[in-house]
Amino acid sequence: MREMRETRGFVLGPYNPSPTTGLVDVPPRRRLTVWNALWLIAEGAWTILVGHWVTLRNFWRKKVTDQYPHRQARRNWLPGPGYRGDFALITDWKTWELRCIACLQCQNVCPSGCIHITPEGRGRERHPVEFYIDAGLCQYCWLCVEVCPASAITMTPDYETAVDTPRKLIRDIDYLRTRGLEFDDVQRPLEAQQTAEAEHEDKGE
Amino acid sequence: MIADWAERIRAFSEGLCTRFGIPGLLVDVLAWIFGAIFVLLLITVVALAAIYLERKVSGYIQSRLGPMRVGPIGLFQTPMDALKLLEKEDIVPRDADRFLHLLGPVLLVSATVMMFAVIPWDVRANVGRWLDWEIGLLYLVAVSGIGMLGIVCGGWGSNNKWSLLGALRGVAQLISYEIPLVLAAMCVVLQAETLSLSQMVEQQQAGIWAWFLWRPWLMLPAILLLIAGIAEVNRTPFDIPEAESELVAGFHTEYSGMKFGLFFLAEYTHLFVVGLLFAVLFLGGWASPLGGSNLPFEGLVWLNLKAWIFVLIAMWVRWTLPRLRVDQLMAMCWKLLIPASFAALVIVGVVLMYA
Amino acid sequence: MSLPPVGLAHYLAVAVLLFAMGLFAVVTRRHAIGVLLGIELMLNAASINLVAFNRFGPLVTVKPGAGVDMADGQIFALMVIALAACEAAVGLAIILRLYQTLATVEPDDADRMRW
Amino acid sequence: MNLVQYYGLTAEQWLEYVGFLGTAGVALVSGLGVLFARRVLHAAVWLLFCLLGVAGLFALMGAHVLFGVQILVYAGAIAVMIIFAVLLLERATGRGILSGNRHLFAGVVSAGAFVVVMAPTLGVALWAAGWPSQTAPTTGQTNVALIGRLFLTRHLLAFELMSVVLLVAMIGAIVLARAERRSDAEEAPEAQGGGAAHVPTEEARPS
Repeated sequence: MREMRETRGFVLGPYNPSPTTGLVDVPPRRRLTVWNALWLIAEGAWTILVGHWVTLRNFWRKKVTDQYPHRQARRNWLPGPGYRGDFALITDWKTWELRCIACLQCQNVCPSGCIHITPEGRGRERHPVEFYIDAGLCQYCWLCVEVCPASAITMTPDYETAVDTPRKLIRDIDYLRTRGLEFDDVQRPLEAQQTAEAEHEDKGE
Repeated sequence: MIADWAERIRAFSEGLCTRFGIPGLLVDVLAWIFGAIFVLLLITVVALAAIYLERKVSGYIQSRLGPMRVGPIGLFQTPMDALKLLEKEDIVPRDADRFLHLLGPVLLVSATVMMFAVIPWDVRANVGRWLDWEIGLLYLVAVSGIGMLGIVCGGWGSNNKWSLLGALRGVAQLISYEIPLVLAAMCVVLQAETLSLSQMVEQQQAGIWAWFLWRPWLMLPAILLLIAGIAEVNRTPFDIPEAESELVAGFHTEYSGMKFGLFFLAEYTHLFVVGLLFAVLFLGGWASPLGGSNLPFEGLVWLNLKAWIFVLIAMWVRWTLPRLRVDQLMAMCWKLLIPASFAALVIVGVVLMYA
Repeated sequence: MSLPPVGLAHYLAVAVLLFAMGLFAVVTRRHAIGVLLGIELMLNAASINLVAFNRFGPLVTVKPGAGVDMADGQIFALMVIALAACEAAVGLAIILRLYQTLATVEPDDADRMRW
Repeated sequence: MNLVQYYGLTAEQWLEYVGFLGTAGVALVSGLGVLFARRVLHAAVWLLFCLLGVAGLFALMGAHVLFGVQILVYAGAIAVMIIFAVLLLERATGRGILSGNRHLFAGVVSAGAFVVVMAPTLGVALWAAGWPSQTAPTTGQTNVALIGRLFLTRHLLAFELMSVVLLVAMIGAIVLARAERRSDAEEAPEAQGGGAAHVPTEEARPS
């Protein structure tokens, strides 16, 4: 039988206090004789030595650090599915134009207001002439991608988005189009892409 | 005969004196000044090297590479960080006690620097040859006690509860661990029958087997000094005063800029001094483990080598063991180390009396 | 004009000034810890005196030229330091106790035993 | 080479003079700091520097052991203890402790009277030719060995008494400063077994 006890001072052994009560589950105390105490000290010293042996082994082991921009252990490394990197506007593969229909839903839904679109034309002719995304404002919440009826906007897995001036954080339409052409939308999560395609077809494009 | 480079420095300052017509007695003053410059350069280099080494060792132990970017293998990372600290703004909290806030790092660093005064670097070579004191060890212990006041002043002066808690814990820890440290050192004093550090070294000069470490009755004090020394510089198994997970950064939470840098400097310099002390007490100080030899600067090299080995061991311990809890820390000191050090003192006394 | 070399009188002068400062602090301080600080100053002045007389005083010239091992003044000063440690510990304990019982730390307010 | 044969002092005496002025200056200036610091905490810190200055004076007088002990015990322990007490009281009272003066007139009179009585000493130090200051001829014994030997031979009784006094003072200080605890906190931990509701807190104690 173990009992819950308040502990004081030096508790020998791996007894962790309960996070709720702060009490420790301690086995009933045996009398601490001199030999017992010496044995405990020896045991503790041995465990400490074992720990040092482990760290010493790791010290000589091959290092796992990838010195990324200078030396890349794995070329063309891509993050896992669902990674939200740089933005892109997707070009339709049939008409060779942007899929975007300038419905301004992404601009409206964006919580940080980082999208700015200037539309032009009416009906089927409606398209954006200017499309700005401020990457410095964006919080990568994915809402614009969710809301887009044309599946025109996405985030590519490109993680090398560092720039040297804040102005370059504002992506304009040419940049976004180029990104879309470079990455297409193959990197989107597959199911999301398929459902988007299906919906697009259903609307009778 | 060991080439006495201290004599060369002295000869150099004598030359300066005759050149500029300075009276002969001031040769000693000049030698002190040279010694002080030597120590100041040394602590800068030592602190930078120790911080670099710490980063590398921690990285290697965790299968990382550590700093690699600035300089050949990251060698310039620490100087660059020091430069960054120098140019950073010095922020003092609004309701802080400015006097004490400034006094904290100053006291800590000056205590650490003062400890170098009695270290025997080579045969008859201390700072300016004057401070080969009969009370060397007493001086060392006494001066290290002043650093504790720096912690209190810094912790209280920043008007922050984390700082205050860190300072209180730190002082409690330092006062407690000073007892086993001093008692373990007293065992060596019993063996050497002197308080002067250079005389202790002279008794261990004959080679590696003359070191005090190999006397069986002095092994327990050596272990105690190792543990208490690591605790004395607030390093990780004992870094309760700056426990990041509980107190933000302990007593230097509210420090920035060069004052923070001074805390860092003091920490690593203090570590090195404790290494030097350990080397002098147990590892033969500047004496070569091969016995007598006569290369120039040899003593300096040997002493540094031994001290750096201690520093490396301290880093190894730091990156292996987790932090103790406050009560565990104090219990370990008062229930384990202090009785053990008293026992060691008695054992050494009895052995030396009947041996 | 010739300046006297540093001797007994110089150290005694420092001790006099320190003692006067301590006396002033003891008499005027409102706060008990301030009084304690004054006492420490006075004790230090006394031990400076002891050591100075040991160093420069007539004791060392009992056997001129022979060399005497006389460190009685230093021993007295060491005892002064030890007693100062006791005094500070007990004094601070009393002050803390005073605060716990009377909620004051001013020695003038602790006048319960007066009547 | 005889650059400093001024004022009838040799170079060594000049060196001693400079050292003396430096350490005495530290001691006296920080003594004034103790007097005029507004907060008791600052006064305690000034006291620390004053103690260090006095330690320097000891070292100048060749009392090396005393120098070490002064720094170790006075600066390292007593000053820390006083600062700790001030911190505790400031936490307890919740405000900074100012060192207000009360009997200013009495203080000025008593200290002034003391200085006036002792004025000849000051005069001797500053203007007169000085008392003959013999330095102790030594037998080559170090200060450490000398003091150790004296402690264990001539002053043995005082030494032992001192240790007893220290012990008594330590116990007395602990007994005095200890707050009254509630009775259940005094009990052995076995008596509180199974009491998950009982979580001892620091706030339960007074102040």
